[in-house]
Order: sequence, then structure tokens, then C-alpha cells
Amino acid sequence: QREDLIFETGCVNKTGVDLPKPKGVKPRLGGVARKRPTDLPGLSEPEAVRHYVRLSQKNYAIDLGLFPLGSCTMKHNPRLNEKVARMPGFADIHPLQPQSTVQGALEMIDQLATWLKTLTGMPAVAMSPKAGAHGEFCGMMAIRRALMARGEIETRTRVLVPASAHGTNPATAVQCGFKVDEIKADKRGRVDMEDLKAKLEDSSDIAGIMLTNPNTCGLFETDIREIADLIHAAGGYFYCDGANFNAIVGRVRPGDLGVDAMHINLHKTFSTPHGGGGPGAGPTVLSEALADYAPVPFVVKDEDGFHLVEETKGEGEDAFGRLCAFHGQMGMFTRALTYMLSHGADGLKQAAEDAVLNANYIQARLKKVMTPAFDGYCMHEALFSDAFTAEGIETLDIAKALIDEGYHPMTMYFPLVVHGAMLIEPTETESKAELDRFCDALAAIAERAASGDESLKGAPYLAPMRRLDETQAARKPVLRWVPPEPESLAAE
Amino acid sequence: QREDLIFETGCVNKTGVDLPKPKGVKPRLGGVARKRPTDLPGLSEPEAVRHYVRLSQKNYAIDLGLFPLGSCTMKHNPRLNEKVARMPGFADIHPLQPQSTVQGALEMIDQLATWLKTLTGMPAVAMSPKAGAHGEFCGMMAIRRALMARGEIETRTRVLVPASAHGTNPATAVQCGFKVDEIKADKRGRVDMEDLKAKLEDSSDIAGIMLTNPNTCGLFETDIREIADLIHAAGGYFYCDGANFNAIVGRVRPGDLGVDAMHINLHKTFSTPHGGGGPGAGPTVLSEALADYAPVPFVVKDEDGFHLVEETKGEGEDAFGRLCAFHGQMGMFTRALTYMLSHGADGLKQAAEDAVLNANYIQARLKKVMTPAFDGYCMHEALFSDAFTAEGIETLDIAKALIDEGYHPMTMYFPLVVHGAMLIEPTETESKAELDRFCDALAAIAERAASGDESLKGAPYLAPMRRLDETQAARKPVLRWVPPEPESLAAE
Amino acid sequence: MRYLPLTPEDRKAMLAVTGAASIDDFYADVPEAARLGGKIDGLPDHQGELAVERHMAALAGKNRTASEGRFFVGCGAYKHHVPATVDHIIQRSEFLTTYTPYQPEIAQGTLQTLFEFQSQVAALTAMDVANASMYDGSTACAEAALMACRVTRRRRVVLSGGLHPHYASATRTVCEAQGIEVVQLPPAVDGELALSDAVNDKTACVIGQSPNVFGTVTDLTPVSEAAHADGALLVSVFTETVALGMVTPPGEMGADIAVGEGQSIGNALNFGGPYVGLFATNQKHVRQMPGRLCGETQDADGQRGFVLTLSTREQHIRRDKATSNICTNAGLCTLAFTAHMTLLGDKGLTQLATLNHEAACLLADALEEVKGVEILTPRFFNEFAFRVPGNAEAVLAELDELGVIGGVRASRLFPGKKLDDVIIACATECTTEEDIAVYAEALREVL
Amino acid sequence: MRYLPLTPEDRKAMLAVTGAASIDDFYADVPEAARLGGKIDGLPDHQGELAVERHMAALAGKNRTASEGRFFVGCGAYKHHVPATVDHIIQRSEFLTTYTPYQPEIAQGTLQTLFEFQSQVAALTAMDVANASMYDGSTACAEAALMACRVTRRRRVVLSGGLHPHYASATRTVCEAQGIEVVQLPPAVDGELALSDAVNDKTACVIGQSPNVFGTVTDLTPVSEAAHADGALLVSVFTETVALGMVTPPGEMGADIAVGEGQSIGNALNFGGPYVGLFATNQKHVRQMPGRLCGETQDADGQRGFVLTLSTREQHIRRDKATSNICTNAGLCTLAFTAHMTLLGDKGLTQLATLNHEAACLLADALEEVKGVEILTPRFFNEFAFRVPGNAEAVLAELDELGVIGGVRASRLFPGKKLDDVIIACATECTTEEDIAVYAEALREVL
Repeated sequence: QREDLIFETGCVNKTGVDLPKPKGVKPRLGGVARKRPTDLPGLSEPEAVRHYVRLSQKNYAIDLGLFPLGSCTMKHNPRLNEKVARMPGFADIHPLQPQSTVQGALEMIDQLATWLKTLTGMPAVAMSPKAGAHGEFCGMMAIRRALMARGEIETRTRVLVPASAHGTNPATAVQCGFKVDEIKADKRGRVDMEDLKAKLEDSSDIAGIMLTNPNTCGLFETDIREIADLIHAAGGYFYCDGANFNAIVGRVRPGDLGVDAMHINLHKTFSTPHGGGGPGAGPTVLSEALADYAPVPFVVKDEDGFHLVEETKGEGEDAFGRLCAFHGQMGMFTRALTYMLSHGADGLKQAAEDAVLNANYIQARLKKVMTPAFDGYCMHEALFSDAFTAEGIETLDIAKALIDEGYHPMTMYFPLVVHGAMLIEPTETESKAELDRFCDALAAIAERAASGDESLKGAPYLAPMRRLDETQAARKPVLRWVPPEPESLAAE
Repeated sequence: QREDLIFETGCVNKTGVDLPKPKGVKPRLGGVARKRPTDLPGLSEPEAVRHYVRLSQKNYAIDLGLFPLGSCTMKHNPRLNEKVARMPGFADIHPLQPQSTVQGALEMIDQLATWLKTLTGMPAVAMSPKAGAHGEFCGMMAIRRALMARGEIETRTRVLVPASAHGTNPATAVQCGFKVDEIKADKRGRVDMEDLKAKLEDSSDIAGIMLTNPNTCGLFETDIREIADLIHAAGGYFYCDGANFNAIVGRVRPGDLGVDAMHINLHKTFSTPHGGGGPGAGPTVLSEALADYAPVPFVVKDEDGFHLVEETKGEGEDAFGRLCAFHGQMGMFTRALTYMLSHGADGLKQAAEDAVLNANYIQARLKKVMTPAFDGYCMHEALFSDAFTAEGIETLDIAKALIDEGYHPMTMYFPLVVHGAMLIEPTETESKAELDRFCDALAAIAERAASGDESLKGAPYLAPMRRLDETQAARKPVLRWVPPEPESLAAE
Repeated sequence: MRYLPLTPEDRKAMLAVTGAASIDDFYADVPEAARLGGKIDGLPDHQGELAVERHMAALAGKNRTASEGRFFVGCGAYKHHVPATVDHIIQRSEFLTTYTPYQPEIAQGTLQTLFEFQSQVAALTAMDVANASMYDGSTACAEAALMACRVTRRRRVVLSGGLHPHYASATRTVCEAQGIEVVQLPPAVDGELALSDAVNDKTACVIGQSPNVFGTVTDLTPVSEAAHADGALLVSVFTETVALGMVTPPGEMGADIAVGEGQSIGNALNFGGPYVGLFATNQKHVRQMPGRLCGETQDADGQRGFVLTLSTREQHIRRDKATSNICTNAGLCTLAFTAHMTLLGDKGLTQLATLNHEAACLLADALEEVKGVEILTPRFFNEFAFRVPGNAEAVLAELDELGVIGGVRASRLFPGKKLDDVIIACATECTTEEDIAVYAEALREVL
Repeated sequence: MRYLPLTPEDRKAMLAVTGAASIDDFYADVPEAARLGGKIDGLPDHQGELAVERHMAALAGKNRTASEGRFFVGCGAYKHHVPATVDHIIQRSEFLTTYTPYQPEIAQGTLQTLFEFQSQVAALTAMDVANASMYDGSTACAEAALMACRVTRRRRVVLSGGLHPHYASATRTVCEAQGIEVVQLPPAVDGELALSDAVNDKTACVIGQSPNVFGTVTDLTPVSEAAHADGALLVSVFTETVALGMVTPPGEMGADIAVGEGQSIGNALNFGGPYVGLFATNQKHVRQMPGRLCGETQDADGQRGFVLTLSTREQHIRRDKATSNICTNAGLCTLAFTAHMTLLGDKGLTQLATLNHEAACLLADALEEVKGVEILTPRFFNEFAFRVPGNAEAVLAELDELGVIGGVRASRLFPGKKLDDVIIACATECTTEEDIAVYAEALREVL
């Protein structure tokens, strides 16, 4: 059923709030007053509630079913986290109120920082990055500052990035003023060590490497220590994309692998809600070598309590300034710390192991009907290529057919190093029964794909909408509502 | 999609809570310990959330669309009310903690009581009835006590109840030890005054009358004052069923009509959520004549603050004791008072008027294609008979066809005095656009019904389920889950 | 007004469609003398959210919550931790704002939940069947008395001295209305033991409670045997559902009807309501059971589904012949109960019960050490009565000043029954060892 | 562990299916030296909800909330009342726990909301198009600087002295990385007036703010004219969205890019985040705009629907050629903004803005009466700067002791800039007349 836009149902004279009457105070706007109204439509409260509740039912969500999105980690979002984040003592405090009045908030940030540092085995953490990609930026900026301190920023401009990397990695490197040099994957799905060594032969311009581990093929980089050593020997730094940290929490500490900087997506590893695309939070842990280059602000503790260091002087003199206003995604911090305390060190490790077990179970159950991209066990996600499909059926068709079975599609066509990639990450919060149902459904689709069932091309059939025309959307973009022309109204 | 029962997916060894380990304290149960486990299945939190969220999507709700249920008044439930009800100062206080520690709660009850008394023009209110029918019981018990005080309880045993009354009215009268004597409706849909007078000819056994006003035909009882006078002259009391008070708030005070007792359904008039069948709240206002017979507990105020009178002595000596444990539906009181303060006296009156306007608009729009049960304007609900339908199509078919149009059915076959009755109450919280869509949909169905469209018999086709076999359910009731027999498991 | 979607223009256009000149036309049937003129005196006009929220928050702020300080009050309502998930579920629009599930095709969410609820309550009480809930425990108890009279066709009900006095009062109220004789046994910590002797061949039922209002747990098997020998029923009451994770359930003690308060599972204290009354009985009495019932059936395609059933017992069908006038259940509270119980499962419930019992045992141990204190309850679950030298009301008031809400004085529940020196105290999983230590210390100071 | 559905039996059965002997097999690729042995030192084991909630509540309890006492802090984050409905909507499972809407067939809820959001932001700023949000206002500002450099192919950015210094710092950070020259004008209450003179033909953009960090509202039309004359763009910043209900919007002052903080609408203070960055520009620059965009299209049946579009600008397609590395928007905060704005409509927003402005005017009136106070902001919306005799930090500390959180000292935002005697104070619809009177009285006492 079509849900009209608020611009079609609302009107500028209607409002869903009741406010006291203005008193008629003499304005002090100095003539910079708005000259015409905004055209923003209002709805009464019952209409607004119904509009958004109806819209919500057009979404799939983790609360409705499994979300097998490799590399995106859609796991259960505990409601305790939501409750805690809404405690007035966290939600109703201002980032610029006196520090003496927010000691609990600063302590909370400090506690979360302690968990992050302990779990990663890293000595420092920058809390303010607002999402994973922002954390990447933070880490690469710290590397930039470290190179500046060494007087090598002009010469060390090359960053190695594996072909399998998330798109954010090369984008971030460029945003930080570096050049990207791509390394190949080998047939084990790992960094091609020969290629890496070749790229390091002339290492005088090497700034560092950006590597995801476990990598985007869902595999642990076997040679990770050697890679770290090679980069360090080359005078570069090791940025680790922490998107897949959730697979190894409690089993491996990135600090023990030679990592210099790593962002942590709080929603992936510590279950803050994905929210249809955000908000995220990407605290970035830093090695001893980079710790001095963290941005302001940061929290320190002394005998008087907790303090926020807000200026780039003294302790923070090598910091590169601010990533953003204020102190980071507090509302996400409260959720993440709540999750950590709930799980505890034992539960976090168990969660990582269950995530890996669930992925291997899926891989084992599906490998008869689909083509695993690589041999051997996987970490927290199972990767398949489209080799098993008949001519004319592609990954997209399989993905859309999953929708008709009541599931969100898996990650498609990523990583780029596998043809028609299908990357499946069940996470630890799925039960065996749910995994079995999912495997049965996907196996049935895979068999249809192998036999060339053309009806797959039309999927989905049962979703709120049929396939949408993305080409049309991009060719002639309609990015906002515009009132219908009077003519077209008349023509109707 | 079928959603399995928790008994089919959960197991007794699984739990969705983490509790500290017991300490091994020596028990003091004195041997009355449970001998075997309970067979209660547990689910992990992610499984439980998904189960109930999925189930929820099988429900229709006011947040999804119009609920045209005559006499049941499904209106918008403001979320502010929910927020207030969850304030710890209201939700986290115990009914038996010292009164000095709950002064705000008692004041809240007192404020709500003031609103109820003022809006009804009645001097007293009993707050503890837990639902509308419980309020009826409260009112009729007060009448019983008043008759006892007059020494007439043995002789005055007859209660007049119109044929159009809610089923609760006769049931309540009987629960209070009275006999029911039914009065006819006249062709205007009101009390048949001739019949009433005939029933009062010998009035020595008259205890009172239970009358709904506006009545269940959605009409104001024109002769209400005369009826009240006749009953009082006969030595009886006038119980008014307040289910339809929402139509007249701010326009008429029941106290001015000669009412002695009236319950108020807080969810109908003051928007506490219906919640799929409860909880309700049915405070009952009382006239001077009945005020002394209200049950305990009640709130009084003196210079020390608010007090709860809990014992039937002193002020409450004529009270009939308790209707229930504690002080009534506090959680509903907070919501209702929040709603009243939001609307204010002006808004409540406007709400009543809009409810009546919306109903008359529907009646006017549909009277061409459906058969209005009575002539003239209605109050807050429009009543139609099935006279317009073709042979073989009945009210039930029209109602079920509405489901396929995205609406909950209207109230059917009630009141009993109209053949194949369809009672439609839109409430004040529907917009004109929504009413127009509804009228269009119902008019189209009505035309199909008039033309004898047999496909209506199969409706609904688009709901989560097709028509359910209620006869089978009643003939061999299955009222709880039982594990499948081992044999039948083997047979599968 | 933010809740009213009609604009002034809408109203005008709609009036025109109805043919009315003004809204007054619709109210033409109101007797002239009763028509209200302008606005209602003494009540304020509409206000915005901020103003209303401030008003209500100010009232809420005048109350002391059970989570502040040391809190030991029980006697029919219990402070437990409710998982955050439960509130999320009951706030789902589709559960919160839906109607009684009379249209099963679009109400399977509510119906399946009710079926799960009934199944859980039956399993918990070890009874055959349960209904879809009553208003609360006390009204469930009253309805049980009426049902016992219908089943046995007798008109005498015996209430134990351990029955919660509010439950007894609510039961007396409904019995009075129907001329049913009520025999109230005197209050006693061990009151259920006296029930066997009070039953006779005119008795419809005896009503005993375990754990009772003093906290005492009692094996009611001898009572059910005595009752059954005289053709009477045993109604077994409980006010603390958590106890059933640990104590013998009614069904295993021969109860014919089990009723109780379900607030502890999923529901906040709410100053007394809304709560959720549990009501269970045996198969043979199903058709005499009051309240809503949900049953399993199939739809036209043969799919399993659920409907409200056996409505020929109910007032909207049977009118003056109904088993009860009730036309509500505790809907959302039922859902909260079911969601919480689903999270617990047997494992969680047993653990929760154990934590409660241990906390109460530790509290009893600590208070027993205080000179002058005498624990009166011989066997208990999570609350017990104790005697203090002197007046309990005064002692509690002094404890209050030390930040301890020490329990309920028995004289509040049983006025005039010479229980002025008795306090009933409760501990739950929310009670910490520190709470207990502070209580004992404060009591030592006061006495 | 309550969030983990696998039972020990499940794990065993599943391991068998994978062929692994134990979970360790899956971690065989981890270098031996890096394999962790037992449990992690220094971190506690799992805890139940009650314990965790108590821990977090204790931390929360150590903070003073903006709703307690008198609160006058603004400067980029604002205390407003958010309707309860907004939180209900964003807590809907289907919004809260869903993914980025890359699969439009099952994400129309999120997508249509984003389309409404973009339309609202465009209408509000009087710009042609808006994106689906940025992390916050400060990063939106930084992205605007980069975008201006892309559009103009120039590498010089001028920041006004009225720009929020955190925004300036975030902008400097991204510019530094790319070797873009940043010219920072000195802090000034009226800083935007100096922008016209600072533009030259190397300038990519000038960035001005209105209302600025001192509260000053400025007509930026002369600035845009000067900028355009030199081929530069005007980036117009705002941190208080409510102001747009009352002041001239960026699009009507010739802005090429309008960026701002949307927190005021629908979002709590949250100690600084998450917030929602608004980003709007004109049609011709759309393809240089960073961030997600939602566009209208049709499905295979010809029904109107929405998709994410123009992703060839984005990192997941363009990798090192992307306009930004951003791969998040402020999802839920966006939804909160849209829901709140839908409740307001033009009528509500205008009224809300008026209430804010009136409160600030009354505050200024009251403080002006206090001897020694000098209001510095010539034209303001809901906040303004004033000078006190002596040290602002000391004055604020003394006010704090009297229960008044009196604003932000300018020296915290501009350290070392000789603004030690300046306070920036804010009033909103939450500020009562009593709050204002108390503040004035307290200030009188302190000075």
C-alpha cells in the first residue's frame, strides 16, 4: 500500500505540537528576519504516528529475522542498551557544561576506553571518531602527524591497500593526502606476500598499510605478523581496519599483531543499533608509536577527578586538532559499555566464537550447493562465488530471491576479488534453528540458480515493492519533493 | 508465515536472563519445595524479541489505521501518556509503602478525581474499579448498600435494563443480586417510554435502572430527565453506563441529568491504551445519594496532606468494603490525567464535538449506499442495519471484507435491537482524508453486498489468516499447549 | 490541539456534508436545562507536552521510589527487576494500541500471546487450564469463590487467616451481593492449617494462600483432602508468582482452582495497579470458569490459528446468565508477564526464586540477631513476619527516618486484630547484602 | 549468556557438521604467539541486567542534567523539548534495528523517511537539495570546505571569526590533510562582517555562521555577493536549526552550500553526540556533494518508490576517487529530526522559534539590568554574549554554586584569545521566567 509523503498529506497550518502563545516581546533580530514561511508541512500527532508506524512496517529488521550481511554485522541490539542511553544523566547533559557537573559521563568514557584498550592490547584510544570511516581518518591522520614529526611527510606518501579492502580504505588514504598502491590477493584469499614484498622493494615512500583482519574474505591473515614486521621495517605504520574485530575478541589482541592503529565499529562488535544507516561510532586504538598524535579532546584522570583535555597544547601538543565538535558519540558509548558489562570478558569471547561457529556451520551446510570462494574454515563470515549458477543467473538474482523467502540479502559483489561474491555473516545472535531455516531457504534458491530458473530474475515478488529502477533514479535525480505543476494537477 | 509457539522453539535449559549464582544459603521452605521442574520453555533474548515482534506484526492497531468500532472507542493513544506512566515516581512505588512517601501519588489521584467530578457534575467518585464492568459493579453495589440502609434490599430487587444495553449491564445487575427486567426500544432507537411507564406501574420492587447515554444506538436519550424523575419517584436509583461519555464531555454533565452512578471507561474517554483487551480502569462517579456508599480505599486531604482511608469505619462506615486489593489502576490514572491536562477543558469539549462530527459525516456519506438504522443525526457513532444487503450476504461478510481494504471491522450485530447491526465510531482522532478513504472503501463493499457479490463470503483474503473456525475451537477446546504425542512425532 | 486532526476548514466542509448548520444541531436532543454554556469552570485549558510533563514530573517527584534506599515492602506486590525487553515489546504499537482480539484474522499477535500465557500459567500452577487473566489477584480470588459456588451449588465459603485481607475483603464484597455465606478464620501466621477443620458439607470451597500474607508456605494437600472429603473445593491463592519457581504448585496439592497475582513477572509496582490476575482450574470445570479464553483452531486454509472461545460463558453473549460480568482481561500486563516468563524459562525462574529465597533467609538471619526481634513465620519464601518489642508503626516510622522502608505493619492489613507489634518484611533479588546489613543496623538502633 | 542463543548441545552438534574438532580449529591461522590463553585480565565476567543497570545508573547519577535547575548553555548544542512520539518512532524495531537501505524493496520505511528529511532540510534552508545527513554540523562544515575546493578547483578556505571554533578546528583538520590553505579570521562577535574583505580570487569559499557562536545573526547577502564576485562560494553555517523558523535562511542570502547541526530538532543533548549534520546545496553542485542521497524512482510495477542514488560519488563504488570516505549517515537522528519536524510543521516551528527568541530577549533584558553586565551581541536569536567585570570562569563557578549553569565562557572555546570576561548564554522554550529571574538575581549576587 502506498504511503503518501508528508508533503502530500500535511499542511503548513497544521501542527502536532501545542506551544504557549508568544508574549509579544520586542524582537532583537536586527532585521534578519525570515521573509516567507518555510513550506514545511505539519501533521497532527495521530497522523504523524500512523505515518511513521506504517512506514516502519515496510522495513526489514534484525528484530524480524536474520540479516546475513557479510562485513556489516547485523546482530541483536539489546533493549537494555537503549534504556541506559536514555537515562537523563547521560542523555540530558550538555557537552559544554562545567566538567565538575559531568564527572559520571567522563568516567563512563574512561571505562569504555579501558575496555577497548584491554580487549585490543593497545595503550591508547581516540574516542571522538563518529563512525568507522571517521576512525580510519583518525588513524591515518595520526600516522600523518607521526610522519610529520619524523620530518617525512613529504616523502612518505604511499599507502598499501589490498584489493579486497573496503572502499573506505582507499578513500580515507586519499583524504589524508596519501597515494594508494593496491596489493593483490593470493589464491588463499590472503595478502599475496610476493606482491607485498615487491611493493616494498623501494620502501622510502612507504607511509603504511591499511589492512583488514580478519579480512574481507572472512579469513584470518595468516602472515599478519610478518606483514607488520615488513611494514615497520620499511618505516611505515600498520593501520588495521577493525570492521571484523568481532570475530576475534578475546581470542586475539590486535596489539599483539603489530597493529599501530585500528578503529572499532561499535555497532559491529558491541551491538549499538545500526539504525538504518547510523549513527555510528568509531573509537580508534593507537599503539605507543602513535599515541601522542591522537586528536583532542581526551579524558584524563587525576586526584581531582576526570578532566577533558580540549586544547592542543601540553599533553596533546602533537595532536592534530579536532575531528569534530565535542567528545564523540556519547549515546553510542553508553550502549557499547552496557553491552560489554552485560557480556563480560567471558561472554565477549563466547560471542566471537559463536559468530565463527555459526559462519562455519553455514559454510559447511551450503558448500554442497554453492561454491565456497576459498578452501578451509572461515572466520565469522562465509564467502561464496557465483561459479555454481547457470548462465544468465547472477548473484543479484539470488539475493533478491532471498527476500521472497523472508530474509534480507547477503552482501553481494564484495569483496571485489571474488566473482559474483556472496558474503554471509550470521553473527552470534542467531539460533541453530534459525540458521537451519536460512540454509534450507538459500540452498533451495541455489539449486534453482544452478538449474537456470528464469523466475529468479523477477524476484522479489512478495516484498512491499518489486525491483526498483536505480538507473532511472541516478539518471534524472529527484532528490526532494516538489509540488506538482498546476497543469499536471488539472490533467489528472 | 507461521510463528511457532515458544513451547515449540524454546527449551527448559535455555534462558534469556543472567542472574547471579545462588550463594547456597540454607533454605527455610520447611519442605514445601517444588518436586519437579515447571516445563516452562525459555528463549534467549534475541529469540524472544524476534518472536514477539513478529507476532506483533500480525495485529491490526490504531497506530496502523482507523478502527471503526462502535461502542468500543479506539482513539489515538498519545505517547506522552506512556512516558509519564513510566516515571519511576509513579511506576516504582508500592501500594503499601508509608503514605508519607507517596504524597505525590495520592495528590495525583485526587487531581484526577477532581477532573472526573467536575466534568460529570457529580460530587463523589470511587477510583478503585479496575474496568468498566467493575465500575458498573461498584455503582450497583453502592445502590445495593443504599437500599440496605433504607431497609429495602429484600423488597427492591428489580432493575430495569433496556434491550439495547451492553451485555455487562444485565450481568452486573445479576452479580449484585438483582433481577433484570428488560425495557423495549422504540422506533426512534430510544427507550420506549410507554413500556417504561408500564414497568413502573408497580414500583415497590424497583431498585433502579441501568441506562446507557448516549445509548448504544449512538443516540442521545431524549427523555433522559423524565426517565430519571420516574425512577427516582419510584424509589429507585439511576445507573448510567458511561461507555459513551466521550460523546458529550464538556457539552452535558451527567449530574445534570439525574444520574446517581456512572462508571467512566478511561480508555474510551481519556485515551488510555486498549492494549489488546486491557488493562482498563472504571472510576465511578456517584451522586449525593450514593456518595456514602463508595468502597474503600479513598483519598482525603487535610492539613497534613493526603491520606488513604482504608478501613470501613468512620467516614467509610457505609462502604461495602473493597472491590479489589489496593487503590485502583494507578498506571491508567497517570495516563488519563496526562491526557486531560494535555487537552484541557477546551480540548476535551472539542474532542467530543469532533467525534460527533466525524460520525455524522460518515453517516451522511454512507446513507446513500447503506441503511441508517434510525433517522436524524447521531452522536459519536453511526448505526446501520443490513437491510440494504442482498439475500445471503450478511453483516459478517461486510465486516470481513473491510479487513481486505486495510481496516478493522466495525462493531457487528450490536445493539441487538437492530437487524444485522453495523455500528461505526470513528472517534475524533481521524482526519477528514482518512474518513474519506474509509467511506470510499466501505461504500464499495456495500455496493457489492447490495448486488449479492458472493466473493464477500470468503473474505478476508489478504489478512495474515483466512477466516478462522470458531465452532471447532468451542466444540473441542484446546486451551493450552500440550506436547505432541510421541506416536504422532514418529508418524511425521 | 495536537491530537485533533480536523482543521477549522475540515470542520466547515464536513458540517456542510451532514446538512447541519452548526455542531449544536447534533446536540439538539439534550434537554435544554442540561446544555452547558461556555467552558467548564475550574479546569485549565489545553497545555503543551513540556508543561504537562513538568506538572506530572513534579507529582512523581514527591514519591519515594522502591529503588531509592532500602526497601522491604511486600504483602501482595513485589519489587522485581523487569528486563528492558519486556517494556519494548509491550510498547509495540501493534500490541499497545490494538483491540480485544475479536477479529482473529488480524489479531493473531495478541491471540497467540494469550495462548502462550494460558499455557505458561497452567504449567506454572500445575493445573489443566488457565484463562486469559483477570483484573488482579484479589478479583481472581473473588471470582474463584463464585465459581466454586456454581460448581458445587453450595453457598458457603471459608477464608483462611493467612489470606491477604484485601483479597478476603474483595471476596466478601462479591459474596455479599449474592447472599453467599463467608466464614473468615482469624488471622494467623499459620492460618492455612485451620482450614481442614472449618470445612463442612455445606461448604463450596476453602480458600487458602501459600505463601500466605505473613509469608508462610504451607503444604495444602491435607486441606484439599479434607475439602474433597466433604465435597468442597480447594481454592489455592498466591500473591508472589516467583515463589512457584521453588514451592509446590497448587496443582500438586490438590487445588481445584488456583488463583494468584502475576505482577511480579513483567509488571512494575505501579502503586497497586494495573496488575494481572492468574486463574487456573482443572479440565472438568472449564465451562464454569470466568474470563476470556483463547483456544486453538484452524483457518479456511487449514493453518493453525487462535481465537477467543467458549464465549457462551460471557456477558456479551449470555448477558444476565453469564459466569461473570467481566469484559476485560489484563491485556498488556498479560503480555508483559508472558514476555518476561519466556525470557526466564524454567531455568531462569528457578534461579530467580532461589535468589529471592536466599535474600529473605539472609534478612531473617540478620534481623534475628537484633535483640528483641522474634521471627514468627515458620516456613517462608521471600517474606516473613516478625515481632518487635513495642509498636510496629512507631518502629517503622523511625526506620523510615534512617532511610529504611522496613516492611508493612500487620495492623495496617488487620486493623483491630491485636497485631500491633508485627511487621511483615520482604526481600527479593533486588535486595543487596548491604541493604540487609543497613536494615539490621537501623533496627538495632531503633529498638 | 542471555544474548547467545546457542546451547552447549547446539555447539557440539554444529561443530560436528563443520568437521572441526574444537573451536580452536577455526583460529588455527592465528600466529601462535598471539593466541590468547584463558580469560582477559582486568575485565569482569558477564553480569545480569540489574547489576549492569545499577552500574550505569550510578555513573549517570553523577552528572547534573540540563533539566535540573537553571540551565543556560548553548554554543552548538541546545536543550529543547522533544515530543514523546519521536522517541516512540525511533524505537520501532523496524527503524532501530535495520540496515542501510541498500535493498530498497525491503527498506522503503527508511528510504521514504530520508526523502522526507532531504525535502525538509531543503525547504528549511531554502536550498535546492540536501543530502541524507552527515555525522554532525562540524563534519558537515569540514566536508563543505572540501566540496567548495572540488567545485572551484581552488585551495583556500576562509573561516569567519564567528564560526564555532570546534567547527573551525574540524575543518582545519581535513584541510591540513589535503594541503588546503585555511585562513582563520580572529574571533569577533560580529565576525561575519569581515568575510567580504578576506575573499580573493584564490579563495574556494568563505565560511560564515548565522546565528554565529556568539549568537549574532547576520545577513550574509553582502558576503555571498563579494564571494561570487571573486568566483568563490559562500558556505553558510548554523548550529541552531530552530533559528531557521525565524531568521533569513541561507538560500535567501546567496549561500552555495548550507550546513548545520540538526540536534535541536528531535535529538537530545547526549553530551555531544550522536547529532545530525545537515548539508544542502544548489542543483548544479549535486554531483560534488558528499554523503548519501535518496532519490525517487519506480518499481517494476510502476509504483513510486525510493532508492539510494548517485552512489558513483561514494567510496563503496569510487574507492580512492570518492567525494568523501563517509559511509554512514546519522540514520536514527535523521529519523528523529524528520518526525519532530513533521509534528512541528511551519506553524509549530515558527512558534517554537518565537518562544526561543522571546526567552533570550527576556534573559538579555534581565541581565542587562545587572550592574556591570554588558550585552555584546548586537542581533541574536536565542543566545548572546555578554561581558562581566572580572573573570568569567570564576563568575560561572560562583553561579554554579547558586544552582545556575550560566552559559559557556568564551575562553573555553577561544583559549588564549583574551575573551576571559565573556560569557555566552542561551535560552530556549524550556527556560522559564523564573529561571531568568533566578539567573539575574544570582548574577547580581556574584558580581
